[in-house]
Amino acid sequence: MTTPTPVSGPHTHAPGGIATDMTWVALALLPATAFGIYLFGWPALNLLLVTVTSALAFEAVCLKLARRPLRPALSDGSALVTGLLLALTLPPWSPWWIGVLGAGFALVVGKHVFGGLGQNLFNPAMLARVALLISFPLEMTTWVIPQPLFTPGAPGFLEGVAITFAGAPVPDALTGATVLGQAQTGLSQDLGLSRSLEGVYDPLHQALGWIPASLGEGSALLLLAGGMVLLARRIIPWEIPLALLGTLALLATAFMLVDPECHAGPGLHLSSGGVLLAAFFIATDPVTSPATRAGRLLFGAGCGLLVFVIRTWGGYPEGIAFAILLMNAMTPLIDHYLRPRTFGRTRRGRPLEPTQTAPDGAGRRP
Amino acid sequence: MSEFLLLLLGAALVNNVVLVQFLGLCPFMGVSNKLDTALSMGLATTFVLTLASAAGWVLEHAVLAPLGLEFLRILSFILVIAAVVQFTEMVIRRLSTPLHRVLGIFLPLITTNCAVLGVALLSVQEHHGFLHSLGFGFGSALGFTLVMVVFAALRERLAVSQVPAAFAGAPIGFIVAGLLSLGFLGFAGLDFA
Amino acid sequence: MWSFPRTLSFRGGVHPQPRKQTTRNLAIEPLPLPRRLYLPVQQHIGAPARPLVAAGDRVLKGQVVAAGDGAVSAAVHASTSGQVLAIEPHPAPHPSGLPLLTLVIAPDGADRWVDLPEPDHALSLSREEIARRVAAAGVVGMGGATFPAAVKLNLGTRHAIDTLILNGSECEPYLSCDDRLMREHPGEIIDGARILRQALGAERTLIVVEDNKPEALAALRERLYVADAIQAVAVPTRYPMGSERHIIRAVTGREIPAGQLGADVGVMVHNVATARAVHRAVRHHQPLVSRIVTVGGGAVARPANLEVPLGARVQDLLDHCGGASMAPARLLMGGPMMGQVIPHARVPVVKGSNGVIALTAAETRSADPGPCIRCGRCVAACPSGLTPLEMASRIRAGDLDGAAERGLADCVACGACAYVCPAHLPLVQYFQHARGALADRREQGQHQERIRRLAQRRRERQEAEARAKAEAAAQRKAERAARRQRKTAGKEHETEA
Amino acid sequence: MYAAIPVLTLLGLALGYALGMAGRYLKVEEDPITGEIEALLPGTNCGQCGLPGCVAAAQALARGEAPVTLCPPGGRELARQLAEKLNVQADLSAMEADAGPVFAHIDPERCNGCTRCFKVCPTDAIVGASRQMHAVFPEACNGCGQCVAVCPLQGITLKPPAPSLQGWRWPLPETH
Repeated sequence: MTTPTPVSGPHTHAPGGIATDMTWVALALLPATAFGIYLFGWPALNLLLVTVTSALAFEAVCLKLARRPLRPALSDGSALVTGLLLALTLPPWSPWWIGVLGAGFALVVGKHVFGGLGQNLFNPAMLARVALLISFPLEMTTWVIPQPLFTPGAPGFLEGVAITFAGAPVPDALTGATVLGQAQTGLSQDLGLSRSLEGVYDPLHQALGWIPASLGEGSALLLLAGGMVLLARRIIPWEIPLALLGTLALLATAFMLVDPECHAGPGLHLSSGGVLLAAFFIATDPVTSPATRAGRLLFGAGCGLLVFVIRTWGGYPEGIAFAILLMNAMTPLIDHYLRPRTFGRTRRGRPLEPTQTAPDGAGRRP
Repeated sequence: MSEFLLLLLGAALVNNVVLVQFLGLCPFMGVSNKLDTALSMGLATTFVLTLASAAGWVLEHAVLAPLGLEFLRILSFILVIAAVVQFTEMVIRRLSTPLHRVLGIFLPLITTNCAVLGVALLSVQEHHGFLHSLGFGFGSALGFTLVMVVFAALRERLAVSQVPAAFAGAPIGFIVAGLLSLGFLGFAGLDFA
Repeated sequence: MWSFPRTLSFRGGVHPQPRKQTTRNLAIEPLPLPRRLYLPVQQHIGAPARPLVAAGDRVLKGQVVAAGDGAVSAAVHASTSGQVLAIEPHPAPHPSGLPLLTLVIAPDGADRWVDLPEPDHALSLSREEIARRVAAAGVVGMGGATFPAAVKLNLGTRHAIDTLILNGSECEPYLSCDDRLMREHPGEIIDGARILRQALGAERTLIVVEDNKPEALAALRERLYVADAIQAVAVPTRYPMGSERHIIRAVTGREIPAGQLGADVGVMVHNVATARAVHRAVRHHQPLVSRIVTVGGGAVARPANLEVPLGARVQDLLDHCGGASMAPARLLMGGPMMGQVIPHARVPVVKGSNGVIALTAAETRSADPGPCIRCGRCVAACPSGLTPLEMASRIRAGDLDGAAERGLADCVACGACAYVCPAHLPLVQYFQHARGALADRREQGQHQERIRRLAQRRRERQEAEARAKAEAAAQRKAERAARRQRKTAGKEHETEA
Repeated sequence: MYAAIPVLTLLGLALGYALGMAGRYLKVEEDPITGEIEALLPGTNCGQCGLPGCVAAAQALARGEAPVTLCPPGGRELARQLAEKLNVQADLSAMEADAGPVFAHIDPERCNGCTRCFKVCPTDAIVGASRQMHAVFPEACNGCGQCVAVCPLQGITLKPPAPSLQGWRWPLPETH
């Protein structure tokens, strides 16, 4: 009958919790993942499995080291989602050790060094992707032309295992550059965009995903659908995707109008290179994004701007990972300065003046 | 004008003094525990660095070069920087004593801050014009201040989170600095040609 | 100039399931007199009342058994006629279960009122007369704040009040006592409103009800005459609409500056039950001896709305409602959002308890607290525009000043943040702990200030005494020297003679 | 080559002169901090910090020789204020988990009214006349313990205040 220690505060609670949110994120990613596996065949599936299992393994090892109970932390699905997101941003036919190393870096250095879920300052998946990109540039930029499962050209199961695990070389005929890579090389040789992209960039293909890309960044439509589901379930805030995609589209259109030859239009920018995957699933990672509405809008706009700057003038064709890392670094600063207005106080924190408190004209006697 | 802006951006972001050239690491790790001290340290360093690079240019082109005393460059630059720092310390103590008490130990640290000397020497090596070296100095200092403030905010967040005991304090600080420079690599090769 | 859009609402807030279905259609039924009544001397904010009777005295219903002590206090009256058995500490209705001086009364079953003056239906009574009668009746805020109503009325004299709000929002889930009161006794509430308006001199009087209680609104509007100039206003259902600052903001658009009261912006808020108590106190000279309590929650066999004599124990209420069908996960006094868990059922119902809720584990949806993932839902839910996650992380790290700087003093502890937190963090308990620790720190600071002053004064007194002693000694030495001098002068005189 | 020495000396002299002028122009006298610290200390000179009185303690603190946690009667609150004033990190863990304020309590059976404690109490917290029962005002006592030592009949003990509803505080919820 009696409650031993006094418990204060609300004694009822809204439905849901961290675990349900994480499972919804994983579900929303499923269509894009399935399509990615369909597009790139068995090696993609092997890579996905290797990455996700090693992510869970590293999480378990770190929890054991920290002498923390395994069950609640492992089952909240955060390690699963990190592994999944990392796998989706990797080139589909990359060897198994890329997945393992990436998952290791993400979970150990990206998350548990800070003290586990909620303490990390950078998005683990993006951290791992950047680390891999810089340490293994070759493996991280060998893109593959889509070989849908069970079609004649596609590698069978055994060949798939060989590609992922035995490091069998990827036949040159199958390799191709992503649209962004194509655009950048074209620009560096001063070829106009239209010449260097004709035959490569076809908006419909781009939307459907029939292009060389990372495992999960293929089809823009499926990613968009997953994002809409999460927005409808209120699991991710609407401010970040809107601000990110909005800023990117705005900048792309502005620069395209100024000089169509050097700058690709918004269509290409939005639908290529995992921007949609990042906008809905990675930038909205609650741990590393601001907690207030204004902060999130600024965060999204910052990501969009940095993506555009790095893609247009930077050294790397794809800037989304760097953009998110840099804006993650800015998040504590944004949260420090952008705070909601406290009730009864001005924005600067001083109590309201009497004149400011009777705005409805109800006429208060002095 | 835009050329000057690009120089500023280049000095502040592309080859950021702290995260890319790894200069000025001791104040970067030492003073970045609280956001406001980091900001005031950054501003003090900006004040000193801009003055120092200007003075350096004058010293180089008015005294050292004509007399062929280039080998004295480092010695004389340090002398000038020390004087500028001493002058800054007096100004700060006059303007706000609490800030002086907070920054106390770290003000003389600016003299030994390798970013200050480094930037002054760099701008001389690259034969910048006077305005150019002023801009380069100011840009690098802006980069230094930006990274200091961002890093201070990160460490303030870490101070209230439960970092494992083995990593709490300096270790996690170094890890975060490393990850931050990983992010800054995104600006590598950024040229607005 | 701030322009607030008139949205009849405020920032943030949450929508917990009302779960009022089981009790909102049950008429109020009286609780039969229990075997013992336990009346604590502290049922209000302010100094505890001073007992006037001794063990063994016989008392009548409505007789003052403890008088208000000091400026902010409230009298306590016997809830029924009977004999005072003892005045001793008994467990208070508080999570800590600590004792409180309590008058134990054994009812004699006669329930005989003390002789009261004739009911007085005079229309215009002076402000002082109304305040005197309200104070004599020991009326306090019945919404749960339990601030003595008479003191609030006097507060109304020092500020120009132009709007009186009767708070019938009852935004806490499970509770339906105000709802039933508005449906069954609208006349008494409206008369109470007239009396309060008379005392405060307010131009506008609004009875505010959430739009999920249409019958209550209808009952009130049906009894309101046009001449009354009292409006029954429907506001959107949202928790915490019942909080004074937020109901004023929603209904009048005015925002009380931090650290000030409703009266400072010309608005006074009283609960509808308080208005009824004022009506009984002023018109019928009846003190506050009973109140309506909702007994609900999944663990209660037959939930009900009871008219309970003050001092009855929670155990009596539960027994009357068919006992607990299973051991409750949490036994609450008040609603589930701001109510307090009580250690056991042997605690009395007091003036401020609007509900006894026995929740099953499923209803509490409680879970072990996980790590904060900074999702910001608490920031969106906070009606006071604070950042609960930042405050909680600072409190967890022991940085109380950091939490205070982030707005701890502006937190009304409504629980909206902890309600939506996906990590089930006990945010409100963090804030309550921090506020207690800061209060301790202030008290310790004042204590040290007092110690310094006392030590200083003692040193000065000792120095003064030392100086006085020295002067006295010096003076005595001087006199002795003078006397010796006169003697020697005298001797010389004799030798010369 | 031979110009090096004169150039450097000239540079040093010029800079030294400029700093000298700036020093005079930007003169500001440093207010001694010992006064401010002494104002914080209780002033009861109980000696529990191992220094002869509060003024000595203040000087030691100003010179940075003594830790901010040197004053038990001051408790954590004083340590926190001193840390803030001296801008130094105070690890409060050194002080035993502050059991909260303690007050002297005179055991009625043992007191024979010898007035020794009455004379030695630095804050006049003890009330009583010779051969009369003595009592302690909790509000005026900061637990410095001088009376405990001097009582011939060991009648005085230091006790924390009795738990009361007003004094009760919510515990910090334990983290995962």
